[in-house]
Amino acid sequence: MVFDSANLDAGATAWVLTSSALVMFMTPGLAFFYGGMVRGKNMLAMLMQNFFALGLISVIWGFLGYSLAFGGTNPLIGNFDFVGMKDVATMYPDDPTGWFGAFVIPPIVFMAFQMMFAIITPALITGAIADRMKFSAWVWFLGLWSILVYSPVAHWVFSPAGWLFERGALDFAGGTVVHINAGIAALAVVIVIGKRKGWPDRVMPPHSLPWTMIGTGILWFGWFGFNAGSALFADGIAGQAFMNTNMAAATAMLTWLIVEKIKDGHATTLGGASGAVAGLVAITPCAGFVGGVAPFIIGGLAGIVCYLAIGLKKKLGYDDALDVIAVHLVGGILGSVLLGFFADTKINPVVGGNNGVFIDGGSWDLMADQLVAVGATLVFSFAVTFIIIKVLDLVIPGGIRVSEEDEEVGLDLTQHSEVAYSFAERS
Amino acid sequence: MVFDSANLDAGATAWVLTSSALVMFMTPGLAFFYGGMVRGKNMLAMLMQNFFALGLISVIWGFLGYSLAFGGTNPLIGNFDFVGMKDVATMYPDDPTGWFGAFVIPPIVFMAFQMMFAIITPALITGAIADRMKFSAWVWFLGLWSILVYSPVAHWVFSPAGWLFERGALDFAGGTVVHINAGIAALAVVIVIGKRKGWPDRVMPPHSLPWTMIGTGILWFGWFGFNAGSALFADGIAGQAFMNTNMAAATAMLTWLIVEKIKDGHATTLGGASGAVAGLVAITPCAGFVGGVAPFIIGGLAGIVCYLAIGLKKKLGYDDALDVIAVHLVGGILGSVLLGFFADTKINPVVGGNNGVFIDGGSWDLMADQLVAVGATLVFSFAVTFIIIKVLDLVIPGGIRVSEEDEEVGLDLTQHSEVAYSFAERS
Amino acid sequence: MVFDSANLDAGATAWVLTSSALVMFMTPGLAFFYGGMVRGKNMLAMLMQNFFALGLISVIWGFLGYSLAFGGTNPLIGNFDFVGMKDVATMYPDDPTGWFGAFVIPPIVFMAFQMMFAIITPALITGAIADRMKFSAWVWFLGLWSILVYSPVAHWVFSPAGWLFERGALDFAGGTVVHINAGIAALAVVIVIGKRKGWPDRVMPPHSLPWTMIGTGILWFGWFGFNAGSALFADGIAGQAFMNTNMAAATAMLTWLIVEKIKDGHATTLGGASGAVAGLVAITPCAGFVGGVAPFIIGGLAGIVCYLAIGLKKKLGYDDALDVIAVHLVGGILGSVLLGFFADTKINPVVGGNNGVFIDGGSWDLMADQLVAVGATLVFSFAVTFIIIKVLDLVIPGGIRVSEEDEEVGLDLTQHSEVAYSFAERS
Amino acid sequence: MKLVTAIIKPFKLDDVKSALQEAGVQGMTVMEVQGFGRQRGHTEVYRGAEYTIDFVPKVKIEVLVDDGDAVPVAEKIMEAARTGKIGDGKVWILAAESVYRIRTGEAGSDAL
Amino acid sequence: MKLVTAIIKPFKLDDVKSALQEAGVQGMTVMEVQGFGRQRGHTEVYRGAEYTIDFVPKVKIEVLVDDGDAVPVAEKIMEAARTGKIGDGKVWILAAESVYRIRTGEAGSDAL
Amino acid sequence: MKLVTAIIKPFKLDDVKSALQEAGVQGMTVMEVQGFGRQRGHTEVYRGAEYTIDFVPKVKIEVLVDDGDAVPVAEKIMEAARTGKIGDGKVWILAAESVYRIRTGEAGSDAL
Ligand SMILES: Nc1ncnc2c1ncn2[C@@H]1O[C@H](COP(=O)(O)OP(=O)(O)O)[C@@H](O)[C@H]1O
Ligand SMILES: Nc1ncnc2c1ncn2[C@@H]1O[C@H](COP(=O)(O)OP(=O)(O)O)[C@@H](O)[C@H]1O
Ligand SMILES: Nc1ncnc2c1ncn2[C@@H]1O[C@H](COP(=O)(O)OP(=O)(O)O)[C@@H](O)[C@H]1O
Repeated sequence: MVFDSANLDAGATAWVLTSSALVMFMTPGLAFFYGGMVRGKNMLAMLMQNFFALGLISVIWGFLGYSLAFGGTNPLIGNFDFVGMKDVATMYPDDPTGWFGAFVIPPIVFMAFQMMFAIITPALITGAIADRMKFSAWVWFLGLWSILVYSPVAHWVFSPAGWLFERGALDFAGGTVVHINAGIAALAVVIVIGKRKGWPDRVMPPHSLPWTMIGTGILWFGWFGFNAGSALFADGIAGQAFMNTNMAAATAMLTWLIVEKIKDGHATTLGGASGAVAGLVAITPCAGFVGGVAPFIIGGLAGIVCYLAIGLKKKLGYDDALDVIAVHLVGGILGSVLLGFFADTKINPVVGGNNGVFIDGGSWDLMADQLVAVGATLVFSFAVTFIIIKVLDLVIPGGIRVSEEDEEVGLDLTQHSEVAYSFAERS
Repeated sequence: MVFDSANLDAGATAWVLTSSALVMFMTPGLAFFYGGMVRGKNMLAMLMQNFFALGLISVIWGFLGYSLAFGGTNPLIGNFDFVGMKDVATMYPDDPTGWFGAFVIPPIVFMAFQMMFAIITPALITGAIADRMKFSAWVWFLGLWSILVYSPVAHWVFSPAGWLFERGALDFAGGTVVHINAGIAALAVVIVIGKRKGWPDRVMPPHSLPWTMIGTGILWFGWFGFNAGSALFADGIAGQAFMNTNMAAATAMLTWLIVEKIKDGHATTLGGASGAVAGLVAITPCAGFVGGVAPFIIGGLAGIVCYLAIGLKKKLGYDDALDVIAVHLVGGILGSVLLGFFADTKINPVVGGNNGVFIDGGSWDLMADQLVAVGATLVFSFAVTFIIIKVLDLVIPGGIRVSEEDEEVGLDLTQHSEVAYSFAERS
Repeated sequence: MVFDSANLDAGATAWVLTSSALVMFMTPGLAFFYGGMVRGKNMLAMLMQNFFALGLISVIWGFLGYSLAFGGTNPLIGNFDFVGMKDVATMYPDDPTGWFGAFVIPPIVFMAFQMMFAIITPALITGAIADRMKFSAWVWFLGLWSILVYSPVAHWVFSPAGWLFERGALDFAGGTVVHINAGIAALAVVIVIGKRKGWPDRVMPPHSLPWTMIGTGILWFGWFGFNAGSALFADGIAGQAFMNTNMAAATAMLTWLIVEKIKDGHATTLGGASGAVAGLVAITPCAGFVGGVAPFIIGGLAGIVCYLAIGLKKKLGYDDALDVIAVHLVGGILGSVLLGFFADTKINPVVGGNNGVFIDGGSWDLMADQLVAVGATLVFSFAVTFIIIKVLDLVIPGGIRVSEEDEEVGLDLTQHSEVAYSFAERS
Repeated sequence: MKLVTAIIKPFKLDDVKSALQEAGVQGMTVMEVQGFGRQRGHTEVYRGAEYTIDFVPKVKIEVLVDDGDAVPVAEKIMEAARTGKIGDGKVWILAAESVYRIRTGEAGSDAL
Repeated sequence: MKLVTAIIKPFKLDDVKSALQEAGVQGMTVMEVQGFGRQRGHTEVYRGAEYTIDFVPKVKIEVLVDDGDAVPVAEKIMEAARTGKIGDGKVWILAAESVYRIRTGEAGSDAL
Repeated sequence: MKLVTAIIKPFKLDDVKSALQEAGVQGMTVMEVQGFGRQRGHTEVYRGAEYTIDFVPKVKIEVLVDDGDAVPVAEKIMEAARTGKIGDGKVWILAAESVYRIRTGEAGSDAL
């Protein structure tokens, strides 16, 4: 469908361009959020796994990913209409529902905005596999996962042709597509790659929390683009999404710190940061669909539930190094389900009268759709991710994991021939 | 007053959304600007005091602060119209003057933008009390101060119902509400909490100036949202405010460095950063009201005056650790007073013909209002802050200050059970 | 020419204001991109050289630079119409061609956006002269270069009156004005100042690559404002420029890493960052003029060519410390020339039918103009820069370079009396 | 009194510390050092330039002990620090003429 | 010649340095170390996991002196470094067989 | 066995290391230290407050050698580390009563 530039709204375009830049900035933010938590000998490898996603996924998105996610009208998967950047500057996907017809931004701006989501989603997984994966394995995994897992799920949920979209499942900015998707994939990869050497006996404290805090600041900042940009207009819904995003992050920071203070006796800086991110994750699917005090409830619960979820990994014995599962998988499910309680047509007509349980005129219908969306994402993403990583482990000589010795020395030196810091002045 | 979405301007909305994100980003920026200057053992505590403001103040703003600052038509204080996010998505405060009637952005966007100011203002105080306050004391102080000091002063100056606003005092983006307010409050707290152990005999040099510089970059970047966003339109006034902001920061950097070079024999990196921030502070009240060469004069004076003001603390013997008073209090007063000379109706009709002394058709009338606004803020903020902190010092077991031993060990370990850096590879 | 505010487009204004802030943020980004690569003892000096450009160039731009670059209709140089901020808030430069007449943003916003380019361009040179120039020499060089080199070249290319602009040479966002200009100037300065003590025998590895990576993230983020903002509208061309910018950066990262892997056996983090920047440089002149797969080709070539260009310095024996020449000079020329192949009127009517060689209806005409623009910039910038730096070397007592002893001790201590890091807790 | 000094692999520090604690050692002083020896260093790449770093991170431990404890302590350290791979490090013993505790001024064994 | 070595609390370094200067000591070498001893370390919390850090930051000082000056210098250090609280540290004396100044090649006392 | 210890200027480390390798030395341990001596430190400025830092960065080298090699090794270090400018540093020799290689338990010369 050709975009009629008479419909172009410069304000909306300015906002979505800005938001696209903000979401792009989140990937470096994530790199540092995670980087500060790993041991110094793996700092650059963590940064590189994330920055590399900016490189590889962008190219894949241009040549294939976008088309697979948004092309055509098949409910399960996109098509090849936009392969190799074909028509992306002038056309929106064909769309009987008229969804795209209402857009007031150039198609290429929409494509750019969506690209940034495709980039950061697999990047979230780096936190789980920290300190032990070969860079070469990461490269292959990243590309395959984006094509085989991200694009299909994005199609289901974000494309008006997608079966979950049609069903009426709601996901404002990526609770299922981004967070549940990446979180469950992280679990699959962690199961295959195994624990870090010495975990859990050896303590592996963060090597530099200030990096984690600056990453947190960048993530919070960028998340305004992520959520409020998803309105695709510069209007009250964008404003509501912006407000909800901030309030959920803030409340989750407080509840996480409170639980932490009660359980561990201290409110930590990392706890504040982790809580904020948990709140941002949980509000993501809800951002433009809920109002009033809902963001405080959603964020508040996220801070508590995600904190408690961290305890699971030791119990279950999987080494999710930086708690991607507890924060993104659990937080994403929490938000997607809570949307079934709080979605409100008054806030956003897209809810289409199908209000959440706690909202007047609400019912369990939406909840049903939400659960289907969550379940479908969990099953599909886990299964395909597991296959991808298993195959890679067999195909790659020596497997996806570095040698014991290389793990001891660190990934920076062994994977990239670099060290993060050389403060000693010798030249 | 219900906002008529027919009045919505997407361009203005895009700009104020962007500006809100930029101002939010300033608080992490401030955290690192200050964090780099403290000793390494207090780095995380400094970051945490600032990041925590994002959490606590956001929640307070949503439930009470915004309503107290902007609700109703009482000249001294707001009301409870918007408590608990009530009507914030659809309504502006009642307002006979028609001030809000001219707005073209959704009310919730205005609320979000204002929230970021409420967050960063008390965060400025952290620089003065560095290295010695209990985290628990900070939590209580932060909340009480925001409600009892920030909201009232914001109401006086920013709400069209406020007595200073009505009087005609001008403050484009927070010279009184933000900088004088935080600066004088910092003095009150410093008097009560006392000096850092060893000050001034022991040198306590910055542990990592690169953090301070990245904080400076973020602050300068975000300040464009702070000042130009305060136009609340995407127009020439926003453009003028943007330009003035940059020029004042730039000129102040130069004059600070020149004085420093003359007095100390060296132009320091920290001096450049400090000068820029001083200029940004001084231009804040003036940003959208002055033009031509005024920003150079305002910034140029700020660089000199604030530099010299730093000398005061040793003379007067109060330990304003990172010079919040010299930069924000002195810079804020300077800007608010200089506005009395340079405010120009040609630049901004809001000046309402009440031009500054140096502008054609100007008089001392505006200056009178400016001095009243400055004086009122100084007296009220100092008094209430002093009471709050004194009470807390009595109520909190052991007072607001950490033990000598804890101060020696550092706040990171004693308040948060964390260390900022562990570069030594031992696992 | 007075700007008629009836033409004001709030969306475009919002976008260019945002872009101006983004480009401003690039200079701190550049400071850290370079800072991480120098030795720790020169970290602050590198940061300071860059931050200082924000101070000095802003002031120069306001008083003289903007007027010299855009004032009047002389093809070789601007005039004094806008000296001292005169009329900048209300008027665009006189312009028979009607170029400025089509603008929909306030003149002061255009001036602010252009200012950020004037700031970062000379800042690029700091990477070449790292670790050995006196700060005082840098101050003088910076100011003179901005007036004598930057403003004239900007006039030639960006002002509708400029001879290269009139000729039809295209430069969307500064391939010639920014990158070639700074790159060739860097060569001139490097020739005069000479090699770092010990180069190339002593290895001088980066002291902290995480700084370089956060700088890379900020640069990529800011470059969206640099390139997409140069559309000066919030429309499809801005969207195309945004997309091209990202795709070129991404592809260049990949190709750089591939060549590196083949030649050195490792894909390094710094390589990924360097590749991305090379791609961003090469796409700069092309951003809003090309479409389809062109950005991938341009970026892909940039990653390879710039990597190989790094080898030159050892062969030719000039010490371009951080490879400004290989990345900015070579990358800038590459992009400007490739534009002669890929410029497409369908993407941007400004191309005026004068399509690039590989585009239907294309010819070598544009290429001719591109080569003239490249050549003129190379010759003028090298010559004038060489004279400036030579003169300074004679005029400044002891020359532009620090003493051997000071170089050994480091610039931070000797130029600024500061050290970047004091992790040792002794107070 | 003797000063037992050991150079060990960093990740072995915890084991060595525990071993010494069990052996009744009351205190020790450790520091980060870099070692050069049979164990190869690593090559780093910087913008196409390769260079080798011969030094590998190690931890140095210093323990003051009574004369008779020197050799047993040295042996405890060796047991705990041994991986059998090249680079495990060295232990050496120096004679300390006198030792004092700053807090009390106590000398000799009482200072430990 | 003797090598007087001291482990002290970091914030005491300035006092010790001044004391030694007054005592006519011409030079010294210091380094950051971490100490384990009676003084308790700290517990850290990381995402709900508590762990104790037994090591506390200390500064190590090495001073080469003539034989006769060893004990006086050790005493000066102790006076200056003493707070009376646990963790003040230790001082010990080693015998140095020979000392040279690199610049001149001078040996013995002249090398100081 | 002897422990040859040297304090040198950091940028001389490479030269010293090469010199020792040529001299057949198999290993050494180095660390960052800060030196105080005739070489002046620097003044720093912080928000208008000037203060002097008396310590300058140095590198400390420790080499275990057989008795006979101590003096030659010390001389090799001095040659390689010498710039002739103040601050070149010191070399001293301590007697080590025993030396072990952790990996094998070998003692004495075999441990080197
Ligand atoms: N002659 C020496 N003097 C001082 N330290 C040494 C010496 N030889 C080795 N070391 C230290 O011991 C560490 C391990 O020695 P190395 O030869 O690598 O393995 P191994 O201890 O198994 O023989 C080195 O990294 C270095 O720190
Ligand atoms: N046996 C020892 N060998 C080497 N260093 C020691 C020894 N015992 C203590 N130290 C050092 O002295 C420091 C202070 O000792 P500690 O027992 O904590 O207090 P005190 O010196 O008051 O007895 C320790 O942190 C450690 O660095
Ligand atoms: N008496 C001493 N004890 C221990 N180390 C010393 C002593 N004197 C000097 N040093 C070390 O040697 C370094 C160089 O000494 P200095 O007096 O500056 O120059 P030079 O070695 O040329 O005499 C000092 O920085 C310090 O590390």
